[in-house]
Parts: sequence; C-alpha cells; structure tokens
Amino acid sequence: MPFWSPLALLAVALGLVITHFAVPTTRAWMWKASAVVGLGALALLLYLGLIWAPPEAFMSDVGRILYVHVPFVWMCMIAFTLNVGCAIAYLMKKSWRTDALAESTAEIGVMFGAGGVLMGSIWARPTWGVWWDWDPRLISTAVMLLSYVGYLAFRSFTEDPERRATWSAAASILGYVSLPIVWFSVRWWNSLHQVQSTSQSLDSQMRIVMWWGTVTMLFFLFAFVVKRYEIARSRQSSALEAPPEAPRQEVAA
Amino acid sequence: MRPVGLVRGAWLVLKKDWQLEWRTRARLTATVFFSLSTLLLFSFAMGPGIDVLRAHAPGYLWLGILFASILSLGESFRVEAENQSLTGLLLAPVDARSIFLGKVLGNATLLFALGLLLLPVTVALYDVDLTRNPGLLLLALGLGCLGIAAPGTVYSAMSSNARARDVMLPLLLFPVLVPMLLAAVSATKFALMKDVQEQLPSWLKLLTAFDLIYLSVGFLVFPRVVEDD
Amino acid sequence: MKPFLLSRPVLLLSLWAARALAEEAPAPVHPAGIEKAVPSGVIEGGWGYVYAAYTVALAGLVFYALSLWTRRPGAQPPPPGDTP
Amino acid sequence: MTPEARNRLVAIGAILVAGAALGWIALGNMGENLVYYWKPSELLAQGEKAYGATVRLGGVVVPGSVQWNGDHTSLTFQVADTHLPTAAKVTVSATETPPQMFREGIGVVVEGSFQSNQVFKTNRLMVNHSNEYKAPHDGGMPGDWKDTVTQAANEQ
Repeated sequence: MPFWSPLALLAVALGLVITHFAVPTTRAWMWKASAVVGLGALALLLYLGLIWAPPEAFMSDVGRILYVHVPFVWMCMIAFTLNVGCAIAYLMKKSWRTDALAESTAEIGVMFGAGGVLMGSIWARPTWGVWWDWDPRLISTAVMLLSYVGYLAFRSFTEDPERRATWSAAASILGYVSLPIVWFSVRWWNSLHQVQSTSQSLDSQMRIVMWWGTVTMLFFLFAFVVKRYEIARSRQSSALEAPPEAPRQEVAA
Repeated sequence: MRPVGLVRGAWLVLKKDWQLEWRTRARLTATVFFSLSTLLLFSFAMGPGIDVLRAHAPGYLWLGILFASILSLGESFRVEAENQSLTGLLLAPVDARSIFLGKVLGNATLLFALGLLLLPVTVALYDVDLTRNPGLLLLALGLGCLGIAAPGTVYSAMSSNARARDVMLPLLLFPVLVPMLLAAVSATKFALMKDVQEQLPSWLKLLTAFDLIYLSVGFLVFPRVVEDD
Repeated sequence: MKPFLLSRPVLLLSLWAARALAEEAPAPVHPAGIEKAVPSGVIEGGWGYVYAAYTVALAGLVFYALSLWTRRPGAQPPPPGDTP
Repeated sequence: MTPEARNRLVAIGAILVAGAALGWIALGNMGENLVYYWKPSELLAQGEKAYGATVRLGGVVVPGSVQWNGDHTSLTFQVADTHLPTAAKVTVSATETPPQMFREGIGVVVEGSFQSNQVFKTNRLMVNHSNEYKAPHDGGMPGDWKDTVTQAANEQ
C-alpha cells in the first residue's frame, strides 16, 4: 500500500459524511444507497475472497482472512479519527451535532475494532501458532479499544448532556494518543505482527480483493454512522425538553 | 482584580494543596495503608518463592501506586466539589490551566511521596536491590508519578461529578495509562536489576515523552472540562 | 446504558461462533510422519479458521445493523415516568 | 499583548510540545533498545549474563538444521540473524509442536531460556510471517523475513 492510502480512505469517509450534512437533499437517500451498494459489494467480496482470490503461498487458504481483517481494523481507525475530529471541533465550538457524531463514530469504531481483533486472533492461531501474544501491536490495539470502551461507558454513565459532551470530548482526545502508537508499533519495535504491506509485497489479485473489502466496509461505515447519529440526535432531543441548536454558551470569564 | 499569572497561579494552587494535605495528612495515610496492603497481598498471592517476587517487584510496586492513585485522585477533586471551592477558584481570577498544573504537581508529589515510602517495603517483601542505580530509580519513579497524575487529574475532575464515579475513574484512566505504566515498570525494573542491553535510558526517554504528551493534552482540554461545573 | 449493553450480544455471539468454527479446524500440528521430518511449511486445510473469521465479520455487521434498528428513533416510546 | 492572544500562544505552545514528544517517540530511535525479542547475535553478545533468564529470541530458521529427536517429542534447529551464511546462530530445542507454517528459512520467535550448554530451550514457538502475500504459482523463494533482512541481503 502507498503510505497515503489510509489518508485517502479517511478523506473519502470524511467527504461522505460532510456531503451528508452539508447537502440536505442527499440526507434521505445517500445512506440507503450506501447500504444497498454495501450489501451487493459484500456478496461479491465473499465470492472474491473465498473463491476468486488465489490461496497464499504458505498460508494457503488461511490467508483469505486478510480480506476482512484489514478492512475492519482500518474502519476502526477511521472511525476513531472522525471521533477525535468531532471532539476537537466540539471543544472549539459547542454543537450538539458534533457531539452526536462523536458518539456515533466511537461506537462504530469499537464494533469494527473488536471484530478486527477477533479475526486477527483467529488468523494468528494457524499462522503464528498462538491466539494472543505479548506483542507491541496487539497490546497497543487492545489498549486503544479499551480506552474507547471506557469512553462509551463514561457517556452512558453521565446524565447531564452538556457535561457528557464536554467531558467525553476530553476523554476522546486523551484516548486517541494510542492510535499513532498502534499504527507505528510494527515499525518502531520488532513485533510478531508483520509491518504494513506495500503494493510490491501483495499479489495483484489479493490487492484487488483487499481494496474491494475496504471499500465495502466503507459503505457500511457510512450507513452506520448516519443511522447511529440519528439515534443520538433523537436521544438528545428527548433529554432536553426543547432542544436548542447549541448548548449554553460558556460564561464569560 | 488583576489576573494572576499562569505560573504563579499554579504555585498558589499547589501550595494550597500541600498545606491542606500537611494539616491532616489524611490522604497520604490512607493511600499508604492501602498500597501497603496491596503489596502484602501480592506477596501472599504469589507464594514464598523470592525469585519470582523479586523479578516481578517493579510491577507490584507500580500496581500498588496505581491502585492508590485512584483513591487519592478521586479525593483530590471531591474535596473541591464538596466545598464548591473549585467554583470559587474559577471565579477568582485564576486561570483554569493554573489549577491544572497545580493539581497535577500536587497529585504527583503525593504519589511520589507514597512511592518513596513503598520502596523500603519492596526491599523487605521482595528483596530488591535499591542501591544499584538510585538516581535513575528516583527519576523513573518521579516521571511515572507525573505520568499518572497528568491524565488522572483531568479524569478525576470529570468523574468527581459523574454517576458511579468510583467505577468511572479507573475505567477511563487505566487504558490510557497502560503504555505509560509499561514504560515505568520497565524503567524501574532496569534500575533495580541488571540491565544487560542498556535499555534504561530508552525507557526513561519514552516515559518523558509520554509525560509531555499527557501534560500538554491535559493542559489544553482541562479548562473546558472544569468550565461547565 | 443501552448501546453499551446491546454491543455485548454481538461480541459474545461472534466469539462463540468463532471458537466453534475454529475448533473444527485441524489443530496446527504437523502430521508427524517419520519420513517427513521437517514440516512442509505450508498450511494444509484450515478452512475452519477462514469461515470463523468471515463469520465474525458478517456477524459484526448484521448484529450491529440489528442493534441500530432496534434502537431507531421512535421505535418504542418510553413509558411515562420511566425516565429518571 | 492581549490576554486572548497570549492564551492562543500558550495553547499553540502546548500543541507543539505534544507534537514534538510524539515525533520524538517516532523518530528518536528509542525503540531500538526496547526489544520484544533478541536476535541471536544480541543474545550471544550477552555472554554468560544471558543464561537462565526468560527471554525471547527471534530470527530465521537455518536451512538444513531442523531435526526431530527419535520419538518426535522435541525439535532442534538453529536460528540465525539473517539468511546470510555468516550470520550468528543459536541452537534451539523446542518441546512444542511447531505451527504448520514452520519451515526452513522462515522467521520464528521463541520464548524460553538460554542454557549454559549454548542451547536455547523453549516451550513456546511462534512463526513470524513477512508482510508478503503471494500466490503459490508465483514461484520463487519464500518471502524473506522482514524488510530489513531483505535489504541486508541485497546490500551484500
């Protein structure tokens, strides 16, 4: 993979979300289209990943886990990056919308991350020979997931919506510190986990399937974010009797 | 009133915390007994094998400090919340960031004092050798305490008002602290035991980097956290 | 608390399915024939692991979509007096 | 300077400090010493100090060195720093059945202790796959172990 490919993915995800919010006419249909296309792409991914792609030279068919493991972990990282973006935006300018979006992306990121780690563990058993190991990549990923599970629990334990929004934004920023550690851990330390693949180290057919899987999951990510955002918004408006557009402005210092 | 400068404000908060603590010494006493019993429990649970205990002593020491820090950090803002004194501080022309710096230093010195008291205990219970590299051992202890105190202060300010605050503080704090704790345990280990690969400077640098990250991020977000109180 | 609770069945079910499928797969033990003293270095079979991983992926997507649907706005108006 | 401007300056300073610290971790090469495993040359360089302690050893399996004992309960092989024939080697005796991917020339990480008879005894054997994924019909050699090894081999 070129080094900018995760950034390109992030840009696409961001573009979809921004379009959804900035262009009102897209709100009704875009997530539906995304979900439908995602379902079709998922069916094709199953075909491509399980049948069309060649087995790997040494892992043989076990290597097919690549096509779902990597996309899940990438979606997790994209969701957390969107989350921390919302947190920073909320601290700079208070808005219920960014708070709802932060809630939505954190939950979806935890879902994708937990799935990705589970798949990685299943993959590790036949290839490395262990389910789990004390390894920089694995430990830092677990830490990142745990800090966002803590974030979600904190949100559900805090009743005051305004405090919840501000405090969880702070928690999100502190928790995000672990993400660059996760990404670079395989480069900084010698790890059992292999470093990120490059376009040279990945067979062209396998590369196509991996990208197909990534795009598929991106469609699901977008549809999930939109639906989860709507849930968060409706909870906000039921928590506040008359939902104001923005929280109370801070008292002048 | 003329606003108080950042450093001076921090110093005032720190001095106030120290005075409060010195007057009763309640927090320190409670945490010392709590972590003493934690260390004792580790030595009971891990059996009489002194080699195992000695090898894992840095981990036990830091877990003892970590568990005690939950108590002392939680207390640090509960006092303020009960007397509404945080509101008072904020209404006084003291920058919220001064409060952060002062509180972090206050909490860190408390934890450091606790660590100093626990070190002789580890000698007694786990038979470690403190004289191998005492200077760097103290440095690791200090940096580690600062690393716990910086995010801990932000989170305790948040969770002191949340429901189920006793659960929330560890739930939020522990995952964030894991990388820092790993560095602290390793640095302590190599300061106490033979360091065949000269790893100690690297771990200390890593610890310093984590401290700087947590301090500056906390410094940035803390004013927003306490504003809503 | 609801979102947090709902994500648990997803995780537990996926875990269960993954373990069940993975156990069906041959253990990563080399068939130790005396004539084959050195392992071949190529995994033989192992489809159970593949199915387990794909099940986790699909289960994650399906159960999360279901949890979104059950929580959809206006699904169950909370009974009066239920909110704290 | 107005108070707001000063506040902004302080905030930017804090962001810079955080960024610099992260960059320091990333580029400061401090990871080099924070080892998850030792290479054979590093282990041997310790001399007698390395005996007995539970450590991890990582490297490539030397071709032609893999041997089972009579009743197939333990496996001995040599682990080398790199694929080069001159690389430092350590003999490993494993009591655990290796994963199927285990073969000559692949990367392994073993956990155990180095005995004074110069044998590394282990009961936890892990195989380290490279980041290469190739179809089998591709032919050619098995993927080299990690980029660094490949580069080192190319430089020779």
